Amino acid sequence: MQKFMNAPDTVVADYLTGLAAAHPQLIEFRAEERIVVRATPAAAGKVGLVSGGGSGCEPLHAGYVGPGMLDAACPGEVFTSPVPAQIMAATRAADHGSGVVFIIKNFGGEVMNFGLAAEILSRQGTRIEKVLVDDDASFPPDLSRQRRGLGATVLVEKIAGAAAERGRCLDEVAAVARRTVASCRTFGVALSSCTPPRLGRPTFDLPAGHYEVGVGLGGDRGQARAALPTADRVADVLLDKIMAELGIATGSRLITMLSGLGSTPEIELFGLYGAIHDRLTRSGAVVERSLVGNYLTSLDSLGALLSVLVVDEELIDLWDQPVHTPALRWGA
Amino acid sequence: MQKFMNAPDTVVADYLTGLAAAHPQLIEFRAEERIVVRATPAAAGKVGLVSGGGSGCEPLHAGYVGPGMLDAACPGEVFTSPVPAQIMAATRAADHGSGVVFIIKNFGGEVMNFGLAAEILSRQGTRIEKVLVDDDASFPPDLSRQRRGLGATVLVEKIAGAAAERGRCLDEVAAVARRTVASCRTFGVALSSCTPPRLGRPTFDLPAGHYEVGVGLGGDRGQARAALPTADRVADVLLDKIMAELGIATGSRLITMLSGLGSTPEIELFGLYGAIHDRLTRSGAVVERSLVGNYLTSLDSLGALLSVLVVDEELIDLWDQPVHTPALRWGA
Amino acid sequence: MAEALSLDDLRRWLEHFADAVVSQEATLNQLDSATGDGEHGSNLSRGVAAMRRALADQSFADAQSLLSSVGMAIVNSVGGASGALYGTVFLRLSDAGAGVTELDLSRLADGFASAAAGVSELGRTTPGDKTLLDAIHPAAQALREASAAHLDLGTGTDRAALAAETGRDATAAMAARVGRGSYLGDRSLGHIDAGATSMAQLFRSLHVATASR
Amino acid sequence: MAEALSLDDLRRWLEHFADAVVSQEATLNQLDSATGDGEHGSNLSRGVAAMRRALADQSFADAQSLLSSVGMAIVNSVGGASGALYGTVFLRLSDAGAGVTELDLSRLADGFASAAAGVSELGRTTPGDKTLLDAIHPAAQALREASAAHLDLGTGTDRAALAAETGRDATAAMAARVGRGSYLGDRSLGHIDAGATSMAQLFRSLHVATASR
Ligand SMILES: Nc1ncnc2c1ncn2[C@@H]1O[C@H](COP(=O)(O)OP(=O)(O)O)[C@@H](O)[C@H]1O
Ligand SMILES: Nc1ncnc2c1ncn2[C@@H]1O[C@H](COP(=O)(O)OP(=O)(O)O)[C@@H](O)[C@H]1O
Ligand SMILES: [Mg+2]
Ligand SMILES: [Mg+2]
Ligand SMILES: [Mg+2]
Ligand SMILES: [Mg+2]
Repeated sequence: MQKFMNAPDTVVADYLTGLAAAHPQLIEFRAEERIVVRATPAAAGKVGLVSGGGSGCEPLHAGYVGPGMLDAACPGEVFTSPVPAQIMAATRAADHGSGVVFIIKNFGGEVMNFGLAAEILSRQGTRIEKVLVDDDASFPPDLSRQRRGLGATVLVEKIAGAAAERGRCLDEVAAVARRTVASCRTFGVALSSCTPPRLGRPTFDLPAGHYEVGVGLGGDRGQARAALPTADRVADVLLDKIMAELGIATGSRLITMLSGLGSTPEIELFGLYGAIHDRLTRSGAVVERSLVGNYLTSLDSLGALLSVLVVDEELIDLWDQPVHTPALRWGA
Repeated sequence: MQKFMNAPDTVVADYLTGLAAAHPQLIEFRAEERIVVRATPAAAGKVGLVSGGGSGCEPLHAGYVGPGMLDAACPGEVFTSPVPAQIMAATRAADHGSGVVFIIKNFGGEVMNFGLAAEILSRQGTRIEKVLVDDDASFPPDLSRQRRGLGATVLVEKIAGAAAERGRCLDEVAAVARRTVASCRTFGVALSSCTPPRLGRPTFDLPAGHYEVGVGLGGDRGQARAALPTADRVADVLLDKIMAELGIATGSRLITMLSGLGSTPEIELFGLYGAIHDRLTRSGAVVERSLVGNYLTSLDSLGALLSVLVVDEELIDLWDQPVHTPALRWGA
Repeated sequence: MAEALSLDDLRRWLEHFADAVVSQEATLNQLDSATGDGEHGSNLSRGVAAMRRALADQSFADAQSLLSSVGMAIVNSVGGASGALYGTVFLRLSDAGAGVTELDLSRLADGFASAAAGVSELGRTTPGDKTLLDAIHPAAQALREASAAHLDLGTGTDRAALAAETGRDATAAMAARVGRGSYLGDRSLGHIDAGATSMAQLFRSLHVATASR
Repeated sequence: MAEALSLDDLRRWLEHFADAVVSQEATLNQLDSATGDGEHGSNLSRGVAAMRRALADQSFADAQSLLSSVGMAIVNSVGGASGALYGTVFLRLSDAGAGVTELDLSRLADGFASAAAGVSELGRTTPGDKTLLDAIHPAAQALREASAAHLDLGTGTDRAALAAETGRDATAAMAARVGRGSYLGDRSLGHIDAGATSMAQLFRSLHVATASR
């Protein structure tokens, strides 16, 4: 196994330790509780934002803790959602008296564990709003239960984070988060599997010259395997379902995010983005903002997730608000 | 070849097109001249900064064009330094009447081509200062001619960029750039080779469980091959020569940069950084600032380059000045 | 030979299961990698380690406190889908042990029926979806039938284990409809479900502990 | 058969070299990948394409203008170490063609001696460093000797090509001291240098063009 690693058991803690060491002014890693919190908690009254999920998807989730985004993150083991105790500890750190929004990706483990935590916390009097992220366009709308939470997670955390920072109340923050999810679709492809540290070998084999179409996180295979075409054609595959579902047409205003899956070189990712941008622009849409880089990943998978968010003035304004986290920073 | 790619011939242009599409407010790609310039040129009188080199090292060099860093970049073909005509075009775009600093990595091709361009331009009356970057600590000081230009390139571009933005004159900008090079050392390791698009296969084979020690950019092998140890031990290998040469001791003030080589997942990179940070801190040094991510790469190599810069108040102050480029952004 | 499991018997059951999970960690990861993300064995290994720490407490007053303590230990150590689901299994099963220090076939049947229902509710799943429910559901039914037929404990738990194992094997012919396997559609066919495999082991361990009393 | 190369002969030489480079692109990349970064063939392919575009101009007044035009085309299309060095070779060689439309053995010897010196200066290298200098340097010497011995042009260029090929093969036993190969230290031993290989081809093409006049 070609990895920078001490042992499979320490991978997650080592990552979080290093992340906190590199960003001491932003975040703190509480090893016993296995949570990451802001180095300087937000002021009293701000609605709290908590997210978490399996590790291996870095910079999700700890990389988005900081002013303008999350108050706390609870990273689970590799590809394993966090446990209720962790989620509850993160919620306590994030609760500034005005309630907490959970940003939950639609994976069974996450839904169940955040659900258990929310039930216990609600009984204890904490106000919780659960926002389910299910932007995966690889399943048709009638299979919405299968729709995974993918790139929208990052966009929702940014936008809801800005709304919370502005002093919006719990319901308002949850509402803008849900509106963001509803306006976003993501589609992914993978040119390789990944090697989970404990498994010690790739989750699946992919013959050279092929790729998986419609993947999520966690080293998932896609729903289909096909011969790998040119980047221009991959751009079409990424866009087809997204554009159809979002009804993208002349005048649509968009934020795009193209994330590598962990081992995708920047030269390839931007090359692919050029074709995506070109097709969107030719369709008459206006790309207002874009992010291209490693924003949510699957360990060392080679691949890309394209997210497209249809925006209006309010969402763009929230997007442009300052953010200062390990993985996303502007205006600060 | 598992790559997002249209054809080997279009890889570089596709990348630059996509980079410019994602950052229209920051940069412009001039395809005929094969250069990248700021979307909004700096004001008259600012010293210009130009860098360039083989492509495949993204975000070097085009990713660092923008306020606070470069005025123009001239990316060559993959792993091939730019040609004099490109360098001259970039210089014309970067020259605001106060001369231009060339930031040249110590690779034969770069030294020769920038040298030829500087000779022609100087004869035409352009004031050029050449700053040679040779921070590679894998060769001993008496083999300084072999010392490649590595991570210091990014740090120099940031710091000299801030000095230029502040209105310092040509000699001052060159001087602070040279001082930065002299205070910086880099050491790299690779856990895999990379696959240049035209070669179509990895540059070299590395048996599983081994790594190359003392690598540079361009898919270079290192000077030695060894069994891959734990991340903690790799941190020692990265630090040993750097710390000895820079004389790092109690009270040393440092900026650190740990860059992945293109396909290094963040979870591994930060895990490694934690061990590096820990050893530096235990030695009594103070890590004032740090960058961990993909800042200069070798296509899809798996590996890491560690750069350590010894800083004083002036360098930290220049470091903290606003920067707004595709790959580095703060205070803006 | 008592026709009920004492608290010590329950401990021996869980110890046997823990040993089995640890020794099968790689196999379970392997199975999970065929349709999921390759860490079910590692997840459960963490769970049984936490369970052992919980069982170090020697002061349980009844089967409920022992089993609910195990359930909480699993819920807060495993994570993922299986953590919540296995935790639910033990928490539901614990209800059948309220105020008693022995579980007979009838209580086991009640407890596992409730556990299977809990899995179905929390996981929003039914038998045939290619999950651990495909092992626990038939096992619970076998216990119910064995109890109704007044079979002895050893035979009853063996039938439950056999039913779980049959259910486990049947998952190979199913297309996953929930969980990570469901992303694969028909490509999940031909692979035995990881969670059903560990769940079948839970029943096999129950029988071993019963038979070796 | 004239004992000098006309402008058309020079064109045929360069055409032959261009064809060879294009057909050997993968081989040269392969060689470069053993000790360098695997793109020497692709670099030179770009160079010869630019050279062909330059040669489309039919109006060169003398050998100097033809060869310097080729040199500039290479300098501004190849990049890397080899672009600057090959460009220098042609620019230096062009000096020997000032005001004449034919190059005899004596002028070729002068031109390549100056070209080899140019490589040595620009590359800060000497023979034995495992570079293209190890091909051009002995070839220039062979031309000098052939010219002094008044050998005919065909024999002279053949000796030059043989000398370049011997020099090329000798690079296998050298440890690289400049260029990318130098990062490898002794690990560069056993591999023939890519630049020396293409340079030997330049002389072999010169001989072919000479012999086929
Ligand atoms: N919704 C569900 N209902 C019932 N069982 C499920 C469900 N989702 C997953 N499982 C079971 O959990 C097993 C996987 O567990 P594990 O790998 O530990 O968690 P994860 O699926 O979160 O990676 C599957 O093999 C399946 O038996
Ligand atoms: N300093 C130098 N002096 C002479 N020749 C050199 C020098 N550096 C490199 N070369 C030659 O250039 C060849 C490599 O050319 P190429 O691969 O096109 O450029 P790069 O080395 O920049 O990747 C080497 O095989 C060697 O013959
Ligand atoms: Mg999982
Ligand atoms: Mg090169
Ligand atoms: Mg799993
Ligand atoms: Mg080369």
